[in-house]
Amino acid sequence: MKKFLNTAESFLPDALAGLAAAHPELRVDLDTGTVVRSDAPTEGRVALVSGGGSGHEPLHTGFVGAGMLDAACPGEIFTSPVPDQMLSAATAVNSGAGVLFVVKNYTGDVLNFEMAADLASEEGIEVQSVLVNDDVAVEDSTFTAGRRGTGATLFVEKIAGAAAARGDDLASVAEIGRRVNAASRSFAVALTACTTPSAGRPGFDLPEDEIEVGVGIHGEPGRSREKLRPANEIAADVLEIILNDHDLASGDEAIVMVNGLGGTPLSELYLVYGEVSSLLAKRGITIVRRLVGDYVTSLDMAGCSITVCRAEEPFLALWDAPVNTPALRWGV
Amino acid sequence: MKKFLNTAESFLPDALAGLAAAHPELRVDLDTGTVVRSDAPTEGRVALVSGGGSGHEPLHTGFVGAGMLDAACPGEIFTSPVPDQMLSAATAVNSGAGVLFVVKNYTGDVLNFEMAADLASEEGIEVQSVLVNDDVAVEDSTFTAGRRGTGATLFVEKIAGAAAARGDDLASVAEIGRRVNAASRSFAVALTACTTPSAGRPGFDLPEDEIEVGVGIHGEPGRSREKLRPANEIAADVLEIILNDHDLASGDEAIVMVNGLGGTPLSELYLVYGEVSSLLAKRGITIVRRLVGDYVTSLDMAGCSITVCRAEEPFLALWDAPVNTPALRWGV
Amino acid sequence: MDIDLARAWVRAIAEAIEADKERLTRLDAEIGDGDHGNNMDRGFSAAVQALDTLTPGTAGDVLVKTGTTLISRVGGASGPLYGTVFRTAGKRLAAGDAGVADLAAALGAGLDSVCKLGSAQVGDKTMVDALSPAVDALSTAADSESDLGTATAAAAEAADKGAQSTVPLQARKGRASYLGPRSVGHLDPGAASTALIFRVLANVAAADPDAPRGGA
Amino acid sequence: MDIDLARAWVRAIAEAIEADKERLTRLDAEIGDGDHGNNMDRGFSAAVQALDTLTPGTAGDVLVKTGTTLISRVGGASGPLYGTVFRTAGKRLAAGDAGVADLAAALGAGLDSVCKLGSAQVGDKTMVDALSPAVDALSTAADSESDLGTATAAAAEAADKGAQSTVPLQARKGRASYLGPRSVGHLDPGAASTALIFRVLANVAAADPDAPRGGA
Ligand SMILES: Nc1ncnc2c1ncn2[C@@H]1O[C@H](COP(=O)(O)OP(=O)(O)O)[C@@H](O)[C@H]1O
Ligand SMILES: Nc1ncnc2c1ncn2[C@@H]1O[C@H](COP(=O)(O)OP(=O)(O)O)[C@@H](O)[C@H]1O
Ligand SMILES: [Mg+2]
Ligand SMILES: [Mg+2]
Ligand SMILES: [Mg+2]
Ligand SMILES: [Mg+2]
Repeated sequence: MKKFLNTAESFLPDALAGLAAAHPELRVDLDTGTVVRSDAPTEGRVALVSGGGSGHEPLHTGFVGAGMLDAACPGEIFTSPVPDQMLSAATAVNSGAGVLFVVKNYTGDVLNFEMAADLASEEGIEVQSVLVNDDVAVEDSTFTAGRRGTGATLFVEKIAGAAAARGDDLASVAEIGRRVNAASRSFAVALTACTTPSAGRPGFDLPEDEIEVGVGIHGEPGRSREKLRPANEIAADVLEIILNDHDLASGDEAIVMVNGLGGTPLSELYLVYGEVSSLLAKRGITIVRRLVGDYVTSLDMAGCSITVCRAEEPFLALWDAPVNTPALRWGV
Repeated sequence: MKKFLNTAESFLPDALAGLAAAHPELRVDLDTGTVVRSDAPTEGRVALVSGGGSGHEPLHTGFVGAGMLDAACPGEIFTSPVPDQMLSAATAVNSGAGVLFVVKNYTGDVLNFEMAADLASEEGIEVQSVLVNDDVAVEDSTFTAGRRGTGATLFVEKIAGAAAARGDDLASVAEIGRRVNAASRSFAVALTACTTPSAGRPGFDLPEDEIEVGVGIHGEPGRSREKLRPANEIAADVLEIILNDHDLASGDEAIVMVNGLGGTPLSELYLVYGEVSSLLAKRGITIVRRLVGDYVTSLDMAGCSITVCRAEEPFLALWDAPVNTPALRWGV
Repeated sequence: MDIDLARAWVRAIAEAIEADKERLTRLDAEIGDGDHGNNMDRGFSAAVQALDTLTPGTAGDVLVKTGTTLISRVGGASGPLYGTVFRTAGKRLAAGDAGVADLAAALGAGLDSVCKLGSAQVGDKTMVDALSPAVDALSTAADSESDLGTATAAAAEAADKGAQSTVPLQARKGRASYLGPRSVGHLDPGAASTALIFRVLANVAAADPDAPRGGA
Repeated sequence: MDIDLARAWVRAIAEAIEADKERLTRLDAEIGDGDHGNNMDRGFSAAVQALDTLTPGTAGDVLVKTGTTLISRVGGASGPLYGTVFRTAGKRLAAGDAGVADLAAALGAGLDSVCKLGSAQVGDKTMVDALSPAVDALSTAADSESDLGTATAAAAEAADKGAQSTVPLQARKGRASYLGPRSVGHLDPGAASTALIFRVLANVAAADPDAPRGGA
């Protein structure tokens, strides 16, 4: 394993210490395992708390700041955080207007956030949750744990965060978060496996000419293994899968993200975005906003995910609203 | 080779087509090989043009926009652009106030930019150049091509760009660019080699327990090969090399960048930043601004570079000035 | 089961998991995200530490403390799930020195709570596939008035078989379910850790000097 | 050298480089950035295309066009450097059918210009290490009034030797100089491509039906 680290055990606290040093505008608390806006709680505003396993940076810690998250709870690498973290975060950010938990749909995240919500309620904090489950690689049936939350998490955090910032109440912020999730679909392809510091070797072996199709963001294998193909074919296949599951139609507008999984250069992501953009144009779908870069990663995995969100009213205005976080910043 | 691409030959135009699709605010011209602010030329303002081999994204194309570059000239992967590109760019952005070329010190870049400057002068465009040579891994002697330009390029482009934006004349903008370069030092370490689309395999083989120390950003091997060490030791060694060459003293302020080479996760970069930050603090040097992320990359290379720039008057104010580009945005 | 035995059990789990951490993680890498061994190790070593400063009134207190520690230290799916098993079982085991029937009832309550929390049932390829037959074996042993050593040996045997039974199954819960048919042919890591927990219980019960040699 | 021979030379360079592209790139990967083969290939295939639409007045025009095409299509260090060699040599070779002495003088001017542009001298481990002895060989051949075939064969031989002489050297110019002592033991890619260019010149000169069989 080749990584910049001191010991595998200290990887997470050391990385968080670096985050703290780099971002004086955040309160990084290693004891409670929380990253909080230093101006929290924001009076009269609903607060957003998210979190999940670490290893997906900048998600979630890089999205803490004005117009997005009030706090993030980084778990161990690829392991959802514990309820105590979310309780600490909720306590730190609640101004009385209530707290929205943005939860990616994984058994661990769901259970830990549920327990945290119970604890927070017991302490008199009003909590609602938005469950993000945008990954169409997983069938949403009683035969699975349900669709995973991946790229749409950023969309939910940005748009619901903007709703909170403009003063919407908890029910409305939760409602818009759920609508963003419902309007979003994602799918990911990996060229290589990722290596966690503790495992010290790649989660799976992938021959030089094969890709994992429908991978998650935790280094778990995908739903199938296929031959490496030209980028335009991969993009077409992925979009086909996404749009088969989406009711986007010609004339619709979309917010699109081509997201790197950590080990893929920006030039390749732009190349994929170019393909996505012309494929959508052929279907009469207009991309009105886009992100191209590493936002929801899997450590050093080479690969990318594509997320398509229908730009319903009032998503676009909230998307454009100011945001000032380490990893997403505009309008400020 | 595992990359998102259609063919190795079409990699660069395909990636630039994606850049064009993603950034309607840029004029991406595949024929002239230029990426230009769509509002260029900016009346009465000195224009900045940079460029170099591709494969270092977001450098330079991602830094085109208000407050930074007016145009970038992307060469083939790791190959400096040709004079015609810089001439086209200079013609497109010159408002009459002159054009500053920001040139990284590589034989190819220097020669091609020089030829372009000659051609531009012949066409009546006033041109000055700043040569960036911050990489202390290379000895600056008659026995080498001189120090390479790496991370400090971003610093020069940002700070000189801000000087141009506030209306400084060409000589002053060039002067501040040269001062930024003189105040900056960089050094890079690679954990893996990178793979160019045309070569199709890594530029060098590196055993599982070794690192290349003092690598450049073109996949060239480093000045030595050493055993993999804990991140705090690597950071200490790199800072030692940088500070031995720098006249930074206790009480000084610095702008610091911990830059990923393309294949290294953000969490590791933050971890390294944490080490750098405490090592500098021990020496009484205060980091007043910092960047942590992928800014000057080498395709998919795992590794990082550290750049330290003394925050002289008036660098800080110019650093903080608004910038609105795909890869660097604040104050807008 | 008395306080000492409960403590010994948790300590032995921590040791066994530490020793077997890599296997559990490897199993999880195959059909999950490769952290199960670390998760369990982090949780049980924290539980051992927490117990060091606890003065429990009953064996149940030991298990409750273990469960709450797992919940607040493990994260992931296994943290809340195992935490709930131990916490629920511990609450039920409030009595002084619990016999086989008490233990069977307590762990049965733990099983019920985890099935409810994770909406899993036998055959979904989870820890439940090992836990459920182990609880059944304890109940059967209680009915036939076996001693703790015999009962826990039977439970360990049943948990082991239950874990092995997950190999041919397609996962319907947890991360492995994302793989669909690709999850077939792999041992579920949670079922493997449950089998280990019961194997260790049988070991500490067998070594227990206070263990009643006759019926429960 | 007449127009046809000049054209044939450039075409033959393009073919030879395309065939040998991977070796040049590999040499460059060892002590540079692994693009030399592609750079040369891009440049010379563009030059062949450019010549297709050119009606040159002299052999020199062919070389000038080749040089300007290299400059505007190659980039990197080799683009301006080789471009300048060909452009300068071509300007000097303005006369109709150039003999060995003219060619030696033209390429000598090319050598001077590239040394000046890149501030390189023999021994710096660059293309100059192959170009310089090749020019010397041509001059010597001119002095002894050899024919073009003999002269270019000698030049090819000298360029080859010159290229080989770069192996034990430590680079003082270009990208390889960054490696310091690590550049020792490798053939310089630019010297290798120069050797190839002269090898090809000897081949086309030998095959040239118009070639004077006697002295230049
Ligand atoms: N819904 C569920 N009900 C019961 N057990 C479950 C459920 N989901 C997962 N598990 C168990 O948890 C184990 C995985 O634990 P672990 O790897 O620690 O957590 P995570 O999946 O969050 O990484 C699985 O092997 C399975 O036995
Ligand atoms: N200053 C110089 N003078 C003469 N030749 C040089 C100089 N610098 C580099 N070269 C030649 O250029 C070759 C490299 O060309 P190429 O790989 O195409 O360009 P780059 O180094 O820009 O990638 C070297 O092998 C060397 O022969
Ligand atoms: Mg996990
Ligand atoms: Mg090059
Ligand atoms: Mg797991
Ligand atoms: Mg090269």
